[in-house]
Amino acid sequence: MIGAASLGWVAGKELTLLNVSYDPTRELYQDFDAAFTKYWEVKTGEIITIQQSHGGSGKQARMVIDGLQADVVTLALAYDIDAIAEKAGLLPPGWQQRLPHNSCPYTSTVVFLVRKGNSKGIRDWDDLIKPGVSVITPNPKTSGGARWNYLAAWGYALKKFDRDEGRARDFVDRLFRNVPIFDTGARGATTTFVQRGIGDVLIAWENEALLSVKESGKDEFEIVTPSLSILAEPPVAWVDSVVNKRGTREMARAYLEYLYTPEGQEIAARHYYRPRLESVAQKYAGMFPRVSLFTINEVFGGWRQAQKAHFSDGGIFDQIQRAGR
Amino acid sequence: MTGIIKTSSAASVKQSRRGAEESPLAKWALIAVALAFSLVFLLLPLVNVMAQAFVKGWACYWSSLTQPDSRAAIRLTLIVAAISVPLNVLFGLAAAWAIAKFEFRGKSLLVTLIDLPFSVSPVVVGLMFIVLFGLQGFFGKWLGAHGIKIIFAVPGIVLATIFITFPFVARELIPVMQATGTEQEQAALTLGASGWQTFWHVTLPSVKWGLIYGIILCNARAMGEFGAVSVVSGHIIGRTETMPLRVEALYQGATGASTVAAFCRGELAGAPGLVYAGDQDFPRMETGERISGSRSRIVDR
Amino acid sequence: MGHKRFSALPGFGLTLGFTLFYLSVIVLIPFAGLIVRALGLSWADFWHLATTDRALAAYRLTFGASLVAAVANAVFGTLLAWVLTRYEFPGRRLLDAMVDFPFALPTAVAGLTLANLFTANGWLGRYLVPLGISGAFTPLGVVIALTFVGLPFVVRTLQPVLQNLEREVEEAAATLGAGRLRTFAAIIAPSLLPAVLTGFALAFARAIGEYGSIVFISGNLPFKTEIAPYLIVMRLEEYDYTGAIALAVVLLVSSFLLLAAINLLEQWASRFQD
Amino acid sequence: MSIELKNVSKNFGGVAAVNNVTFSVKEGELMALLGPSGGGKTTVLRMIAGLEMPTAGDVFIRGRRVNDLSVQQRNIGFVFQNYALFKNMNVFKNIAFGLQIKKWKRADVRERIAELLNLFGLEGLDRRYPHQLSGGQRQRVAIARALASKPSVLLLDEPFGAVDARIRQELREWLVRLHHELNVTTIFVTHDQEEAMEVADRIVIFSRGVLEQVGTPREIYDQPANEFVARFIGVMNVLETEVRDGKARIGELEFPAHGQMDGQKLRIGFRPYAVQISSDLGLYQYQAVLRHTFFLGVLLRVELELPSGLTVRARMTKEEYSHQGLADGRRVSFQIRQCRVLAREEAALPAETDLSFQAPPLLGENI
Repeated sequence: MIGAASLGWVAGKELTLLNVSYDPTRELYQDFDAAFTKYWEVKTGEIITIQQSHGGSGKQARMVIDGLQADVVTLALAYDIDAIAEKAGLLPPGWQQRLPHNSCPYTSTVVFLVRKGNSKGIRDWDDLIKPGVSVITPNPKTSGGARWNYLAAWGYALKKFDRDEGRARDFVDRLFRNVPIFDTGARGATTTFVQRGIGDVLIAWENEALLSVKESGKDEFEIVTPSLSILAEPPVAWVDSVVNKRGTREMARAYLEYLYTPEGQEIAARHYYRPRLESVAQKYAGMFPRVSLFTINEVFGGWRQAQKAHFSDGGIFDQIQRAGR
Repeated sequence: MTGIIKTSSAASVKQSRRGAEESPLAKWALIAVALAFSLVFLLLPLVNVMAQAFVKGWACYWSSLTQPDSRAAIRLTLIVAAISVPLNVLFGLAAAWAIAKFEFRGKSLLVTLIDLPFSVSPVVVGLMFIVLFGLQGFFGKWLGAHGIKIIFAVPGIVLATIFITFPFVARELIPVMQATGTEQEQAALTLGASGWQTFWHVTLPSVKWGLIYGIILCNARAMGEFGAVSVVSGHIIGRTETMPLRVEALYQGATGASTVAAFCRGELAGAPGLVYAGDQDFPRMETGERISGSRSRIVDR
Repeated sequence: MGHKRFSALPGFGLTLGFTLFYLSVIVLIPFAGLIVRALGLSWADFWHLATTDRALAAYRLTFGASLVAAVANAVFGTLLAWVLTRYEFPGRRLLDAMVDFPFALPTAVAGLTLANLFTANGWLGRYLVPLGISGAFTPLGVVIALTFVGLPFVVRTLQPVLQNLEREVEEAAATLGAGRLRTFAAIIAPSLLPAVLTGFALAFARAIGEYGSIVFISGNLPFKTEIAPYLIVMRLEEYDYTGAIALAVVLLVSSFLLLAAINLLEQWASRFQD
Repeated sequence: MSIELKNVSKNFGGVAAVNNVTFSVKEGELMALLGPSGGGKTTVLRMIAGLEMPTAGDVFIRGRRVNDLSVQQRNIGFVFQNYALFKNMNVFKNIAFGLQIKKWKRADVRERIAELLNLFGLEGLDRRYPHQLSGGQRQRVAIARALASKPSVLLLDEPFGAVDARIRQELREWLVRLHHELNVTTIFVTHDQEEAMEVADRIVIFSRGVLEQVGTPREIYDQPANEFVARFIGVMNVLETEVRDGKARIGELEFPAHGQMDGQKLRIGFRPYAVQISSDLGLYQYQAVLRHTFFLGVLLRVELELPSGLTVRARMTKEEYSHQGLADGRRVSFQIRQCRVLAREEAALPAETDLSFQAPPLLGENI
């Protein structure tokens, strides 16, 4: 074991930055890292290597808690970064106030992907609870993306039934009865729908849906935008205890701030994430349809509450699952 | 003296076995059932993997192979296998020697413990190492303070791989060593050989094919392990991604073409095993023949 | 050669010592870590975490599907081993080589491939699904995946035994008037039994722990197609370490008991061997 | 003395396999360890080799106590029952193994092996593997391998056990010739008394871990130390008699009792050749009917039934049989010229053998 330990490298020796992110951002950060490396070299003369790690958002957060030396985390939900703050104390509880827009440099939303022709006539959330409609969405317990999907449906139902929790719950219950398969992650669900041809509709992140349509051509899939959806806000943060130890705080902060610059926003938009910066948003307006969006804070009072009420062990989602068996 | 002594064994080897053989109907029915089963559980999956891999042709295969990150993953996988397989071989030889050649109390408990990693879920394996070495684990704080990385680094991947492939060599060797008995070793001792000499010149050659087969299985599993390694790897692209993780990453990476690329790599990760599988047919048959051959000779006497 | 007396053979202390050391470092210490963590829980908490109705449903599926798959492997694996060792037919060597394929294929790829085959538009699914046989995203899918990963264990355990089986004994049975079936039941089956049990045990044990291939083919619906290892992953995703550890300990202890029981069974079954 | 065992015992897990055995083997002697299976003879051989350690007692080779020497240091040649040839090595390598271990020069090894191949009639087989050899060839390779580095003693465990009867006879003669030629102290284990009698200079007889007798074949045959030896070697009529009026009696038969007390039970044994038969009913003391005749070649054996129902076995030559005009069913007279009191195991013998005149049927009927 002593011999093996010598193979592990000692932190802080090389100019590297580890960005621990979630699955669908792989291509986004490949481009962004290249841009930032160039920017940093011009600015400081330092040549840096940015390492990426991708996986399910919750799993990635857990690895950081367990000691993965992430300089920055760019995850799907604020809840996951909160967990890092709470369970391991690696960054302060107020991390979300350190960067603009609640530390969410880009946003997305939840839309529907249907097969060409839309034979089941899916227009809005109400169509998803009809009997005989097969809905594909990953497991909210294991996928951050799926939690956005679930909360979007819940938020729609709350509005529709005038904040009647019982009826909203019945709505979501019926929706999940139409789900034949729980993939563990968003990409798995996309594959199930796109490659295997299972299901009539895929509830997906907008960026995933746009990517699928682009990859397989417009003649196979259509995007359906619901009347109301959630503003998905993937947050970013540097991990204080790691950057302090490795002496990379400056670089990590600059890396995240670069996301808010026009260059960073361009890259995000090119990868189908909705930019925050008005000028860039204007430029790419044609790509993102207008949807009325609600935020998680407005409807659920923030991630912590949403997580506790819906996704904790024995929470509403578990109760729905148990009732539906 | 020469020539007087001839055994009649040759004459008795080939005999008609009509009375002790199935009817042709039963025989072909059995073959048909076996083939049907193999079609569903072996041939079709194999062909499917191949078909997926080559659906976009060699270009895709080649490009997914030559990406720098893929090359790094291949290198890491080879390193991990190069560490874990020899260690498990060493263990397998020692365990098989102790278990096959000696009687002692608690032997069956030991055998059960050796089998145990077979049945432990890779997820649990990963969890165990996290409980030990994770930042919140038993040694996490100490390791962190000393700058030693085990999980989310190569040592953790090696440990998980060793655990997963732990029983393969021992499991192959124990029955073979038991079958060969100890007379040859004793003969070597009477001829003046030391313990090591006996082991190298007599024991090792006589279990050669069992050992090779065990190494092949161990290696295939070491290079193919996904679950446990996934938990402890950290998935840092180009640094702690092994081939199977890379397969998954490519599968998750983007829809469409990349999935195909993922299958390319899946096929690639499987390929060494298959090559071995084809090769091992010969040695294993030979071992079988040798063992059965020596038995029938004993019966002849 | 009934009893073994090898006092002259060297290396017992060295090899057993190394075996125990290595076993401790690689297997026992990690186990101990997990168990110690579990001991940190009160018994009531542990019991509660380990026996939620969801967990019970997952155990049922995990152990049930593993059992079915191991039985299927014991039957068809024995048949396959028999056909491979006893008969000569075109493609025999190819088939023999293919038996190791499930070993060699990374489990995740195996799961994807099997799901590909059995979904409604897959090569097999397009014929089976109209018949009402869904091999993907159902408990049957779990059984299929587990059968696939466990197959080589039975075949490879049985082949050498079948090769070493003395044909004279079967011939003796034939000369005594036994028909082929009778010979098989009375003579061949008992001498194969220990090896079949070994193969069964290995396939079963492997099936209980299997994860990679199942998550892609099972559908992972709670109470329906959710296996215990997946539930552990889910507990981890909820940052619920204690819940995950409780489940892991249940799996560990049951597979240990199972292996120990099967080892005893093997000893009993091989009581006629020398 | 080439080899000496002094008060050697060996226990396996509390069971005594060898119990307080003492004997010695002279330089150049060909010694057989004889006894029924499970008698402890193989254990004795393995203790001499160093494959087992004695629980108590000392083993000496050429006057040197070797208890603490490992098997490698004892310079012995050992031939295993199933030969234990190295399956992965050809004949040449098998024989060369011990020489290479002892760091012989390559040329010397070649020369020695050529010599051995010639001596053992194995020329041209040096590239063959064990599975390509016949049983007899394998045995000779095993012996050649054991002898290659000129050990001080050659030990063979059941050397003829694994070959068929015809070859066994050839091998016996060959072993005797080989022994004469090489004159190396040789000990072999066998359960076949005929083999031991024919081949060995001297025989050690074991039963249940106890040494029963040591002696030349002649001594053992003529003067068995006890009933076990007597019955194990050759055929013997054994009778349980009771002393009355100063004579040991059973049925019509009476034997000298050498001053034993009346009422004393004595077991009396005599060899078939000690029985003299005549067709003249008046010639000898006892009368009987000739029941069966067994032709064994030059010799034949007859079974005599006494009026009381006792059966006695006798042996005679063919010439004598025809000279006397004997045939099954004829009445004859006979006498017993020589008998022994079998002192040992009086009480231990099971009851049903009381009236048995039969020796164990497997034993050499033609002696």
